Amino acid sequence: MSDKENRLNNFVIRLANVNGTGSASANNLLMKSIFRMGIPVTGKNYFPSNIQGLPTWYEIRVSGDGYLARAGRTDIMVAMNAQTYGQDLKQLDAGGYLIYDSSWPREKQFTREDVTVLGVPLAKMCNEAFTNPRARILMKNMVYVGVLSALLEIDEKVIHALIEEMFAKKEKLIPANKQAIAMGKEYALEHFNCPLDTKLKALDKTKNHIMIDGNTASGLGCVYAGATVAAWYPITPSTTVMDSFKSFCKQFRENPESGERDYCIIQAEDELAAIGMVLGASWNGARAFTSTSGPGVSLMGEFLGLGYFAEIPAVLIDVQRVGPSTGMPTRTQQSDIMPAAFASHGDTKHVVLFPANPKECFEMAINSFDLAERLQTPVIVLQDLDIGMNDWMVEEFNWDGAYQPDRGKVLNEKELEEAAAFYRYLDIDGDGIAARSYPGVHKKGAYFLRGSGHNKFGGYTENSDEYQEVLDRLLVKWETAKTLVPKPVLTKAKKKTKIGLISSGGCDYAVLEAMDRLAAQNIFIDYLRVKAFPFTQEVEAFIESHDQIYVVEQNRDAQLKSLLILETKATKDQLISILDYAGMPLAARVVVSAIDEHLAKGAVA
Amino acid sequence: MSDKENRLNNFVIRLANVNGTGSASANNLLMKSIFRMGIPVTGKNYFPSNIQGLPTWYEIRVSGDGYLARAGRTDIMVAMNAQTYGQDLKQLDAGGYLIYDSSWPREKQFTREDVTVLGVPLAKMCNEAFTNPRARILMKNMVYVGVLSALLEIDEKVIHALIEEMFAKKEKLIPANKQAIAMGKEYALEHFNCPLDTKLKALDKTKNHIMIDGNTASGLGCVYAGATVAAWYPITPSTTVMDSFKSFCKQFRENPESGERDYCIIQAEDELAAIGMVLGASWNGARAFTSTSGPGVSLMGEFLGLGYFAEIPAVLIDVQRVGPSTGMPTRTQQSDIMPAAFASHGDTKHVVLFPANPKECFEMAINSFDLAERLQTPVIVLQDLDIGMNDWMVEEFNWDGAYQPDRGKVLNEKELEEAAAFYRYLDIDGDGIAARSYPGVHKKGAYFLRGSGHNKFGGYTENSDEYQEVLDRLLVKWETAKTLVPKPVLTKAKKKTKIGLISSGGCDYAVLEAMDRLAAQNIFIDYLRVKAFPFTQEVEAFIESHDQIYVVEQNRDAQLKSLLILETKATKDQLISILDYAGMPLAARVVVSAIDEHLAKGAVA
Amino acid sequence: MSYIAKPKIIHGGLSRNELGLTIRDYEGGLSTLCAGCGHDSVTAALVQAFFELNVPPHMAAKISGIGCSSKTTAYFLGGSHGFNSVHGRMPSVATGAHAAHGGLSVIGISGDGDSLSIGLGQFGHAVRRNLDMCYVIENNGVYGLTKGQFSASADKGSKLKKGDINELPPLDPVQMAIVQGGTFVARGFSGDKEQLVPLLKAAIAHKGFALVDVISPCVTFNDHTESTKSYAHTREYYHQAVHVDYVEPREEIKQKYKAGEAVTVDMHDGGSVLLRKVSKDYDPTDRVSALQYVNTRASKGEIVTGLLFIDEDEPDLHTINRTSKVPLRDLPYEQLCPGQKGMDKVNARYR
Amino acid sequence: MSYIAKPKIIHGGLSRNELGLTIRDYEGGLSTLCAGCGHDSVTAALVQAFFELNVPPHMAAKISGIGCSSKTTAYFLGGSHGFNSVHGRMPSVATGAHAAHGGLSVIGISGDGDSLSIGLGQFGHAVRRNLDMCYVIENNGVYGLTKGQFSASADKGSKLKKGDINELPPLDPVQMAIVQGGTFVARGFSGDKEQLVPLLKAAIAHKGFALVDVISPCVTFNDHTESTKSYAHTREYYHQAVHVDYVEPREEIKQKYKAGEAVTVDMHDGGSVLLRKVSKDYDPTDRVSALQYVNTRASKGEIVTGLLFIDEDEPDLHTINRTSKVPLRDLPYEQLCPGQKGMDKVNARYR
Ligand SMILES: Cc1ncc(C[n+]2csc(CCOP(=O)(O)OP(=O)(O)O)c2C)c(N)n1
Ligand SMILES: Cc1ncc(C[n+]2csc(CCOP(=O)(O)OP(=O)(O)O)c2C)c(N)n1
Ligand code: SF4
Ligand code: SF4
Ligand SMILES: [Mg+2]
Ligand SMILES: [Mg+2]
Repeated sequence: MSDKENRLNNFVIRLANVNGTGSASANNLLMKSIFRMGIPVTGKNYFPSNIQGLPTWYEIRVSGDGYLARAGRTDIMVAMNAQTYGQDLKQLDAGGYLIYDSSWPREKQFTREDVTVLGVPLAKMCNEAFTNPRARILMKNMVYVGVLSALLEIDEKVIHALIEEMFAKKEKLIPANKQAIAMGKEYALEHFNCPLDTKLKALDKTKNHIMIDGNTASGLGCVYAGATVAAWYPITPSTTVMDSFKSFCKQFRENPESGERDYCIIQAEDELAAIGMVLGASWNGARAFTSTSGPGVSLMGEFLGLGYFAEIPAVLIDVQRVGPSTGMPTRTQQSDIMPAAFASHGDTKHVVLFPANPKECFEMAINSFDLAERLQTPVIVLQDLDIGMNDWMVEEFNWDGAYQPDRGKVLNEKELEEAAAFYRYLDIDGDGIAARSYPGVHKKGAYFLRGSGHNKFGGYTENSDEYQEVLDRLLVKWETAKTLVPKPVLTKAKKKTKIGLISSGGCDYAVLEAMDRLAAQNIFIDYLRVKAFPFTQEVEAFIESHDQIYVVEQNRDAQLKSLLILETKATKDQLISILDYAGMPLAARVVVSAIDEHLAKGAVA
Repeated sequence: MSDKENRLNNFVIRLANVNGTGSASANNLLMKSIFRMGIPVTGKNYFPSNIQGLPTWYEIRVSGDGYLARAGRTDIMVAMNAQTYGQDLKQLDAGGYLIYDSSWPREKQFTREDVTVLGVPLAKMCNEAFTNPRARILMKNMVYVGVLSALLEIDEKVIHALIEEMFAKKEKLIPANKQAIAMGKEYALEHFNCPLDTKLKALDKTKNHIMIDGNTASGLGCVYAGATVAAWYPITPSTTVMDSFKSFCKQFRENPESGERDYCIIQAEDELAAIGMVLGASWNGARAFTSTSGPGVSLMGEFLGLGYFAEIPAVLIDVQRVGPSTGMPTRTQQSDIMPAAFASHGDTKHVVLFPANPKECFEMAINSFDLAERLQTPVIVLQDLDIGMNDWMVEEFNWDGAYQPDRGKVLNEKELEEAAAFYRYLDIDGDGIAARSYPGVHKKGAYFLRGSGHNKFGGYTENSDEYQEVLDRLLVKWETAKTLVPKPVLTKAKKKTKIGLISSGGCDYAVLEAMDRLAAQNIFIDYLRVKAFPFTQEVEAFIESHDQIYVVEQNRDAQLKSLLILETKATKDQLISILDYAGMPLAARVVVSAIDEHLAKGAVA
Repeated sequence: MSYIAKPKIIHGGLSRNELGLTIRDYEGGLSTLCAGCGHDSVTAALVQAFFELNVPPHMAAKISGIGCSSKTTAYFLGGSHGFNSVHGRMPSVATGAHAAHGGLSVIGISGDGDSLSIGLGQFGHAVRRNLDMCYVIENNGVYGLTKGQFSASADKGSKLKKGDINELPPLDPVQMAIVQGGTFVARGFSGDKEQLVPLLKAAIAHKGFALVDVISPCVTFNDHTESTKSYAHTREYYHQAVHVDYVEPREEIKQKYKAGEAVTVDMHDGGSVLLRKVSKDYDPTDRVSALQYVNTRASKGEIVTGLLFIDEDEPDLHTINRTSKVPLRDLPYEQLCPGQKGMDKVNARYR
Repeated sequence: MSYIAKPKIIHGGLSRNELGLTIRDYEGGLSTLCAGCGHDSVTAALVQAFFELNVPPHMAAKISGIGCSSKTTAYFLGGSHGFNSVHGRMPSVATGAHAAHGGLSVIGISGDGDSLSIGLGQFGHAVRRNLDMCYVIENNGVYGLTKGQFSASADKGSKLKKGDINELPPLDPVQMAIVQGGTFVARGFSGDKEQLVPLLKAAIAHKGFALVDVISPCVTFNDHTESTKSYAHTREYYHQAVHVDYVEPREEIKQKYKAGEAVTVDMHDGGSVLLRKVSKDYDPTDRVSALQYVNTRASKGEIVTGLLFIDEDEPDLHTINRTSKVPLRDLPYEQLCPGQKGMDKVNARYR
């Protein structure tokens, strides 16, 4: 919790809006202005599973120190939604500021002594200044940004530049927007003590950085990976992965003269069809992927098992929302870990990647194709909604021009021509992977792929030994996978310690912040962030060298911990769960207090 | 392995046929005759995933001592299939007998010194005796049964009685079949030294027993459970569950006058629809179920998650075949344990039952409805193909007239009328279960069911606390489930021991036999057969009281062991896997040699 | 925004139906859809239809899939059980619910995405089974809830706001239902309540599967000028092929029409449907004729509406199954369990 | 039993096609189907069609679902890649495969269970997308591989050996495909190879989705007297509505017909299809007319066969997508990756 002293460049603004009222671009403008002032910042959108009329919140964390996780506190509340006013007021931390539309009187019960309430007659001001009814609604948002620009001391030039970029294609909207900003600013300067103690001061910490969401980065990664076929069915919160892929393909993969496209995106009739298309395309030699969320993964189970057993590459990006069932489609969770790892009936295991930020979303999109083709198996990228849908500050993307995709063992025309014989499932070099061939390349390459029992030569079988030989080889391949998947990231404590912490994906920001806070309490913990399943030897080594390991994850059933127990040498006692799964991104305080508590108990016992 | 001395009532006959040639009824006649002679016996069908023309085997184990698992040996081979002759000859144990059709000369390479070959010109005999071409094919089977009746000394009266029962509705076929039997018998008496050392002697051990397969018993159980709605999609090896339910419903649930049916069976368009229908029917107050196999379970994932989260009873009988993917549809495995327990995305856990024999298939069909309705959740009965599709000797079924179905917490018209208010998801008594209401009963009962976020009052929510409250209550319910599911069966060793063994389902027969064999080697092991997931306190107690526990199961990835590790206090070291998963039913020797080997290693180490 | 609460106070002047209920008793929770969404009008029409049909709310069962359209089951018949299932699978849930108790009035709400993309298979099979239910597709040519992608009912040449043009032919639920053996096939428009209410009433009264495909514009994503599912476009190409009046069991058919002008079809509930055709070369009780008519008009870009085909004589699921008169879920256990006597027979068979 | 091996020896006298291949080069593994199964005849017709069309075997891709019918992809074109996928989902796999490389001849084999029950949705969407493939349904009215349950194509009143009678209307893939925007819709009979081979050839040559629904009796479960999918019944109610001849690109159309008697449709591969109609009141190049004709005849119990509808002008999936001429899977990585230059643009956008 912040106290008055350190609110400079260190606070949280929460903006309570109604969805469909155009607040998104104003809020984004606000966040982006701070970023352009060189101050580390994140913006999170808590939106309803609905199109118009329900409450939505935008949360901006400003952190000069660069902590970007959900803070779990609110210093400034912009309460624009009458429906949630009471709740919003309650959520404001003591000492905070509440900005509201004072055009109408507030209800009495909604007051608090320990916060400062700043009323701005937003509706009145806009009704006076603008005539178009839609503009009257939209401009209220710009006015409160103006108010905040005075209260927080946002650089006006930065705001103006951003407005000009925003409306580059609709230039005539620029003056009105600037006017609204000015109205807000003037009102604040006139009526309030500006700036507040909670305010900004330009830094130089965002140079060479961009603000991007994970899904956009994933789509971009698929372009750079050389994916050409994408099949999908719309579902929140993964839809923007495909939106991104499409928009970058339009930008980079269309022949400006002929209009020819070097990609094919198919909006499938459902998720079963989408993954079927991916398998068909991969079998036929294209890099192909789909994106979906939990319900889609459930529907893809049968096909994923086929991919595993018949050894077809496939990439699936699962942007995880809150389950089970339809759950809360616009809230974050990490509850598809086990379902993804073991999707499908029978003995199946899938390679899973856990990106922790948009940069990794980009990188792992590329990794996933390399792994899927090298290992000839489905690879699932498990993205948290919080990473996928929200804007994060990451280093600029740079491209390694030397990168060449790893297409795995694929025999080309010449190799097939020269081969004495080609057997699809014959592992020659002991890594558990046999060479494949694409249709239409050479007559010797023809083979028959099936999800039913087959022997190592690719023939149909109901013979026990032949069947088992193939199934067992897949375990050899699993061992190979362990050597190929991305290695974990180790963040060593400042002091040597036997206490460890393992986490993955979107928990990273909060855990890193928590580690610092704990260190300040003289609690030192080594932190290992796993980036993939199966676990590599580094994970084993970490487990071996720590007596007690916290496993932090965002699901109820300790799914990551379960995988660690099942697939590493970790003993059950060694691992202690810290679970947080109510749909909000993880906050450092959750981790800190869980560890404090656990250690305190241990001290007593 | 048997030696000459003890082959009296103790041997295995294997009959190698071509499918579609009518061997099934002859083989069944043979097996049934032995049963009627009072000698314990089992019959197993190893059939191809095909309708006509491929190899199929029938295996009869005769065991005066009552061991009914697959023996893993062959004492008498009836080699009727030219395609597999070589393989069949090889499979015969030394000292065994090979019976073949000597109408045509055998190929030279197919001979062995250590077995006795008995040629019978079956085709010739039938071509001479019968004129109808189909009869010539069919009767060959009856002739070899006749041959065996002489070699093994099968009671002729028993065979005749069975033939009369078999053809009760086609009486005119009786003489020809009896003739064929007689032909075989005469030929054998004339040409061979009858009886063999490998032979039968009537006992009194099958009184009050029946021979029935697990799927038939399951279907019957659903009738006795009071299930009225069934929805399914055909799939091997579960189809006969629904065939059985249908045939018993026809027998017991149709009004002979009006033709009115007290049931409704819907052949759905696929498995997604089948489980959807079950959920719809259960929600509307009927006992409803579906039957399927692995691929169907994969397809049902999304709906199962809805059932879990929205708390709708449902019964699913999964007859497990070999996975992954299409796998080997006519071979047995236990590889849907984890996929069933954790079906669907998000944090879900399902109640799973493991019947070990047809009697339990019957009982657990009933349990499953009681549990599903009491716990308001899907219950999955995991049957092994070997139990479901093969004939087993079990005690006659008796019906407890006092049984009343447990319909769980359902408010009736009067209760609703009197209730101040009704909230679907409000747990009043702390067992994690809230009362439900059926549509059409009372206006106060109306509620809105959804798989999206809901609070305890049944209202839609995207609020973290409200959501978590509901999700956490499901864990309370999970604890309640542990107190309600069937308790495990403990078979104590003759001597006190710290070594235990845990297994489930169809492994039971082989494990029991193995325990006896190990005891004969002075190795004493307590054996606990779990009947359900989640595990009850008895399972915990067993784990606590044994240092070292073998976990025997028929899958590659140690799925039962994984559940034990994740959901009990067992340590990982404590559990030692014995895995057998190539599609054949478990044989005792596999268990014995694995344990012998493991103990030997331990002794050395 | 439609979240602004309508007062739930019953005005003295509100008329009551035969059950003594007012129309308010047929309303549901507050809509959270966009202001102007066509679906809200369908909701209102359903409220009216059930009110006028005197269905006790608790005797109806509302079942839906996922989508803005599917959400609407929460906005009408607050006194009924509702089941908001999973995407595209409403038909199967409805089938099971109806199997358990054939006496409830099953009303299924779906969208074009829900029924024609992911749910295309279940839709066809519900039609084929002649499941006794009223099946409403709130058809807007897009996936509203996931922000406006084309659905399979999008017309060729229709353009999204973002610029994408649909180049695939539309799947027309009306034509498909006729071809798949549907027994009641209708199309309405959310903007024409006068036509929609009687269509819905007839559909609810129909014994068998009654499809009502309602063009229901999505104001947020598909109501612009280049859309063919907009209010404006629908109004322009809208063609009422058959006027329908549902006549209550006790009511008399008052209007008289000349021969050939009107057809009366008796419904299983004792009421009847009066069909007034606009076009002569078309018989809505003849499948071949209906299909030809709709297909021809559709190929010309016309949006043909009305009760386009009806066959009141085909057996529904329960009739085919010969299900007991007492709803299955209400049969006493004693009647369902064969007891020891049954067991003896079983044992004898397997001995 | 069909497992008895045919010798793979090439007789000196076997004729060779333009590629110098004999018909044996188009055969596959030995069939494991029941002796007499209709599917084996379809397999033989496919072998012939590909042979006559001079398709290099490795340039075809065989894709199927699950069922006896779907197994047959292993029994023809042993020199092609085969993909025996999961039940009912062949269309999606074919879609992906075709997306990756539009230059392969995609041949999909399915059953009535595979396409009309579990696969009904995918089937409809493949039709709608005008996926360039030849889609064969080996239609026997039952699920052969699971031992003879009714499928959704079973006719009303058809009876199983065990006595069950089907009381639901059949789903007719031909009518559905016409309604769903199909561009090539044909029906054949496994017992009439003379008709089937040219139908298949035309279907393979068609640019777009070509449905060939083949009545293919299941001798084991559905070939008895009370079946409407038996050899005998099909022969009796069989009606050739349109004779079709596929004419190779270089061949000349030799026969001459009177005006109105025959229609020539030019195919995208340069060949053409010659249609001779039996009935005058029917134009197989007009969707409305074709639908009406088939629907009318079907309602009378007739099994109408031939190339029932064709439209060679609709764009297929790749045309709509404007996919590059070079197959996607063969594009060099350098062309696909925007490199650092692209990255700079991206960074600029998100700064
Ligand atoms: C299995 C699954 N896939 C995708 C989604 C995401 N989704 C929700 S609604 C919807 C489409 C809704 O379209 P439609 O049925 O036309 O309803 P509308 O919103 O247009 O009324 C989709 C794709 C989902 N909920 N479940
Ligand atoms: C998901 C799934 N469900 C069910 C099955 C079982 N199954 C195999 S083939 C088949 C039906 C085949 O019928 P059809 O497509 O008509 O082929 P036919 O055997 O008649 O040629 C079924 C239900 C399966 N393999 N997979
Ligand atoms: S998005 Fe479209 S369909 Fe959904 S509520 Fe808004 S207007 Fe209606
Ligand atoms: S069961 Fe029927 S469909 Fe299958 S192979 Fe035999 S005849 Fe053909
Ligand atoms: Mg829609
Ligand atoms: Mg079939």
